[in-house]
Amino acid sequence: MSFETLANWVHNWLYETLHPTVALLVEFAIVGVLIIGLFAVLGLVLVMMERKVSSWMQLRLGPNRIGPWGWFQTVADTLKLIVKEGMTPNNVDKLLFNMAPMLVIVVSMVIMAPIMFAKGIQIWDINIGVLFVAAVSSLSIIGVLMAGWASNNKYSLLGAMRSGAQIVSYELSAGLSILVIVVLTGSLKMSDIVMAQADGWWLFKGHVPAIIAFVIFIIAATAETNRAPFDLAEAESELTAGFHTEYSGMKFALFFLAEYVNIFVVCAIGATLFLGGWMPFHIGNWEGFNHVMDYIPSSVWFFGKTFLLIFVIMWFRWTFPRLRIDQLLSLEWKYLLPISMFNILLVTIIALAGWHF
Amino acid sequence: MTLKQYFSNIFTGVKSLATGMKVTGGYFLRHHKEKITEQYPDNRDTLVLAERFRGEVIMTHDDNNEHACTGCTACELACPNGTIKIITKFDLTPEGKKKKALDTFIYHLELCTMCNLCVEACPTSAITMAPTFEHSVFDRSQLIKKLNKPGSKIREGVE
Amino acid sequence: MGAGSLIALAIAALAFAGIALSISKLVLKASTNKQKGEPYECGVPTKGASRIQFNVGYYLFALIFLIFDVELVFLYPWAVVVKNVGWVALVEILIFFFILFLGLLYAHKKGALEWK
Amino acid sequence: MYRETDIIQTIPGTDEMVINVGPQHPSTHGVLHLVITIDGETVKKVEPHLGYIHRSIEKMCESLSYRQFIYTTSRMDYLSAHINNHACALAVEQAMGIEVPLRAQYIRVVMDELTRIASHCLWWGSVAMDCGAVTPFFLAFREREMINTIMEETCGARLTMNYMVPGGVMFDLHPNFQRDAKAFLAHFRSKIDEYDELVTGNIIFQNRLKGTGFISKADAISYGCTGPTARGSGVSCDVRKWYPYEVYQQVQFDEILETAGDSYARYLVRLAELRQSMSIIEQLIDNIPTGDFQAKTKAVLKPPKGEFYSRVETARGELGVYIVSEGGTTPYRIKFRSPGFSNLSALDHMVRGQKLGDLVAVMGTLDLVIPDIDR
Amino acid sequence: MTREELKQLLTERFPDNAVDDAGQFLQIQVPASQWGSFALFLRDTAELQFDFLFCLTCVDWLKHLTMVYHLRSTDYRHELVVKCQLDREQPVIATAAHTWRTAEFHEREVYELFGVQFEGHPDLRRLILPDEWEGWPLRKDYEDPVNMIKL
Repeated sequence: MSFETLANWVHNWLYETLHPTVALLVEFAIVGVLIIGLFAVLGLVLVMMERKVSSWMQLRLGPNRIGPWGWFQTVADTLKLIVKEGMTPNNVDKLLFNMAPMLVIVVSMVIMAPIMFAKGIQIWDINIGVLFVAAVSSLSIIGVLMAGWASNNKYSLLGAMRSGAQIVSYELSAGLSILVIVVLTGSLKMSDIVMAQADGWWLFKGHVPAIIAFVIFIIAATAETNRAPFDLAEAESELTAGFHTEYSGMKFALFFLAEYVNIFVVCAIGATLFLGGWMPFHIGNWEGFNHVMDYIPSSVWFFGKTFLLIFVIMWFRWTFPRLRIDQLLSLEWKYLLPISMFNILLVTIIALAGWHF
Repeated sequence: MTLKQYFSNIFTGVKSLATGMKVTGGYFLRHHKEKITEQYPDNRDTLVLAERFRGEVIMTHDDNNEHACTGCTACELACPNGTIKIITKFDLTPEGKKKKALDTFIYHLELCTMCNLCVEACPTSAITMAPTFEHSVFDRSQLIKKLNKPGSKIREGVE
Repeated sequence: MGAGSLIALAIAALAFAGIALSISKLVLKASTNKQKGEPYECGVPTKGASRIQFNVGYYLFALIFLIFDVELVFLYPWAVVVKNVGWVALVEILIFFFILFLGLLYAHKKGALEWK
Repeated sequence: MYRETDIIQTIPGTDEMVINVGPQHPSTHGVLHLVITIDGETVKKVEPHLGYIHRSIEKMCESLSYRQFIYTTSRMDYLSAHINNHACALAVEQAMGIEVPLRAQYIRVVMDELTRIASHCLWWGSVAMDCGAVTPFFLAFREREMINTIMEETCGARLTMNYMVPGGVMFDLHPNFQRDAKAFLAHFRSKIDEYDELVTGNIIFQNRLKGTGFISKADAISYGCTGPTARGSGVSCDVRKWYPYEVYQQVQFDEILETAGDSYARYLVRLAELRQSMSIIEQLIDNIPTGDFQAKTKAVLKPPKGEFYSRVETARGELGVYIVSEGGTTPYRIKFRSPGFSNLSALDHMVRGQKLGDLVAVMGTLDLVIPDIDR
Repeated sequence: MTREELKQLLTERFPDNAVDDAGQFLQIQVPASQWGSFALFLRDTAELQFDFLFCLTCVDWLKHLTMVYHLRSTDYRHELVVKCQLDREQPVIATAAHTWRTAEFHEREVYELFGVQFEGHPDLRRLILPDEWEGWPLRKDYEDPVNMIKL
């Protein structure tokens, strides 16, 4: 039984037994609870993954005390963060200070709406899915700016300002590399984009422009999520913790969680656009092989691809030094932006001539 | 910047980044073979400390509960921090003469810098450095140690 | 599920954050003292105001971004219909990008893309 | 020489902002306190405030005997503890006219160079960490740990060894020393190329360091810079070459000079010094002569009246020990001319007009050790 | 320039100042009032070029303070020690910070540990000690109220 039939069955059952409005509300509640669960699990898993990846690259063991191989370390950390006091320093702008983590978390949750987690599992197949993601993701910068300004701390202010300059810049090349796929597909809808890759992922059948777009997208995604080597907003060795210097306890945890969920979201988008979303991996006419691949559930494919991209982004973080602010912007404005503009032209020619497979 | 330079910049840049990623990626795959951390409290049984490791000053006692300290205070003088305090007493020798001997050897571990000067200064090799390092206690006064064991006396023939 | 799902998600997020914050409020016993509320500046009392006017270097990028981002939004509908429109779309985008690229070159020549 | 503009007063109402970096800051490598004035991201002025770890070692030494005071210097530049002790031992030997046995001289030089490798390894890791890469730090610690274990075996301590005594060294080499040291060198030879792959060649790292923290040759001399900091600006100042002590005269090694004067030049000098140190150890390790490891000295050292100055090349530069003796058992006055103190004074000059991120990178390449500066 | 030549040149130019050749370095005693111009002379004379001040310190002799400057020429590799006697009650000397910039920090250190006033120093403030500290710690008569070892 696939998720789709299950969802339809629940849907029909609710509408048969309850008043339509109530049924809708119940449906919302179910979705909300599911998403909160996903959210929390994602946070825990990703933090653990980051720790293990970093420790293995640094020839350490990583957390290994709590639970088997330390798998419950993040749970313990969450408990610790809940028990910690959420400090509000003197002279902060209380409203903005408390609103900032909320805003960041709302943004990272709302952005999950158009993502296709598996075949038929999607909260809202919005017809401008890609545009929606691009638009909403840029809202998180407002949360960062709010946090930096409200904190009444110089490090925070500097970090927030850096983050502002950085995120708005990298939005452009991220948007342009998404456009490459939109041109190839001819639709902004997530489901259409995934379906278009039924006979092969765009990364493979999109020729050179798709590969260039993929690389640029990964770079821009790293920058948009404020990850090293683009973590200037936090820049540990320069600004101690950047925009969330003054945050502690649960408010800090919300920022932390939002950061990891954002990573998941951008990687999910990358996997959907370039790696075929939940589509299994097929090789040409190898019927037997393709058949085996089809047996792997679609959600496994989706999460596998997403976590592969997440791993790449973590790999970046634990390998590269941080860029300086002017280098960061010149990378965007002098390299990524012109290249992605030419890439759009290239893909237009390829799409119009029908050279892609 | 010519166009050629522009593209060669990109190429060399990406190449250098890829070499770096190769190194960390290699470690990621081989981490179980090359791990460098030690699981400290778990490896107490297998932990080997160098025999010369200086962890604290001890006074060696033999099976008869005898030590070699004459109470000459050479170590007390050699210590730069006033770590050692020697209290002497007068023993009666079998011939009935009074002889200076050690009463209490007080050692302030909390002041000690493990410089080994006292051990070097000791003419009878009565004290030595022990390779212990787990010295943490809850009360600082517990670090003030009495090195000669109760009831111990000086070994025969040590002058 | 439609647009309502967004509201549902937003409420879920707020509920999540709210529940987490209130649990921590309930669990914790807060203490206050004078030093605790000081802004963190490496353990040294802050000199001068923290919210001050800021170097304009950042805002130039914000302005250029604004222009380019608006152009980018125009590109989305174009991208959807490229295949239907045919080669005219390419000509149109060439003209569009030519103007954009001129703008970028101009900004570069003016030194707006140099960090100051 | 002094320009009017060197002292900038922060004017309220302008874009300038005064930020305290340190004493509790991840990149000050200790408890250095910098008060920096920035305009946006540009550093206008850096003002070091010292003293957070000042123990007045010079005053302490005035009440310690000539044997005792040496151990305190391990606590100055704790990363080159051996070399600091060496400088003190040299000063006392010079004052007393003690002839050090050849074996002890060899041991001292080998230990010095091992210490230098350990210190430079740590520096390499921390400069990468200042630039934002964390992994190199752990790789550097792997090598450093091997050296520490070798040290522990022979000297009995890992960091503050107190191994050099007037007249030689405290113990003879451990029987396994040569085997372990050679094993380390073989290991390190294979790993140092990895350092280049991971950090030196990295384009981000190069861009971060090239052209930042520039100091000209004349300024480097005027600011009293020594060691790799000065050699990155083309100042030939290696004490081991110009004022050789112990057996440095007999070994073949190059003084590494770079002329660019920026952070990257200093980085390259230190990295090349790692290879030079390895070659020095390789030359000496098999030829350590037999004999005494310590000269016969009196129990109480009483140098004659006079002034004695000894200098060695630590991992950070020239360490001078200036002893004024009045003929007693304790020095009348001791001055440690520490390399870090002079190098730090050039920091302000180096980072003016550069970005905030550069400040951290420049501090990394200066290789500051705060107890060495504060003493 | 060899030590002999250096000694000859200095005795010829400054017959009043005592040149001492007994120790490790060639030494010259300079009255504190002459130090400013003497420093410039040492640095700027073409055949001397003492451009590197590698050690600057002060010694408290109970009757007076002595400033000790260790100088080196990075080109010629000759070295010289300059000493200036200062009055212990009113120790004042011209700064060398304009001649060798390294002196700026070293003089600040000497200022707070010995209480020597450096005239013309661009920024003579305390570097190490807290501002409210009393006394000059490295002087011989300074008694630290808190002594760790005696504690």
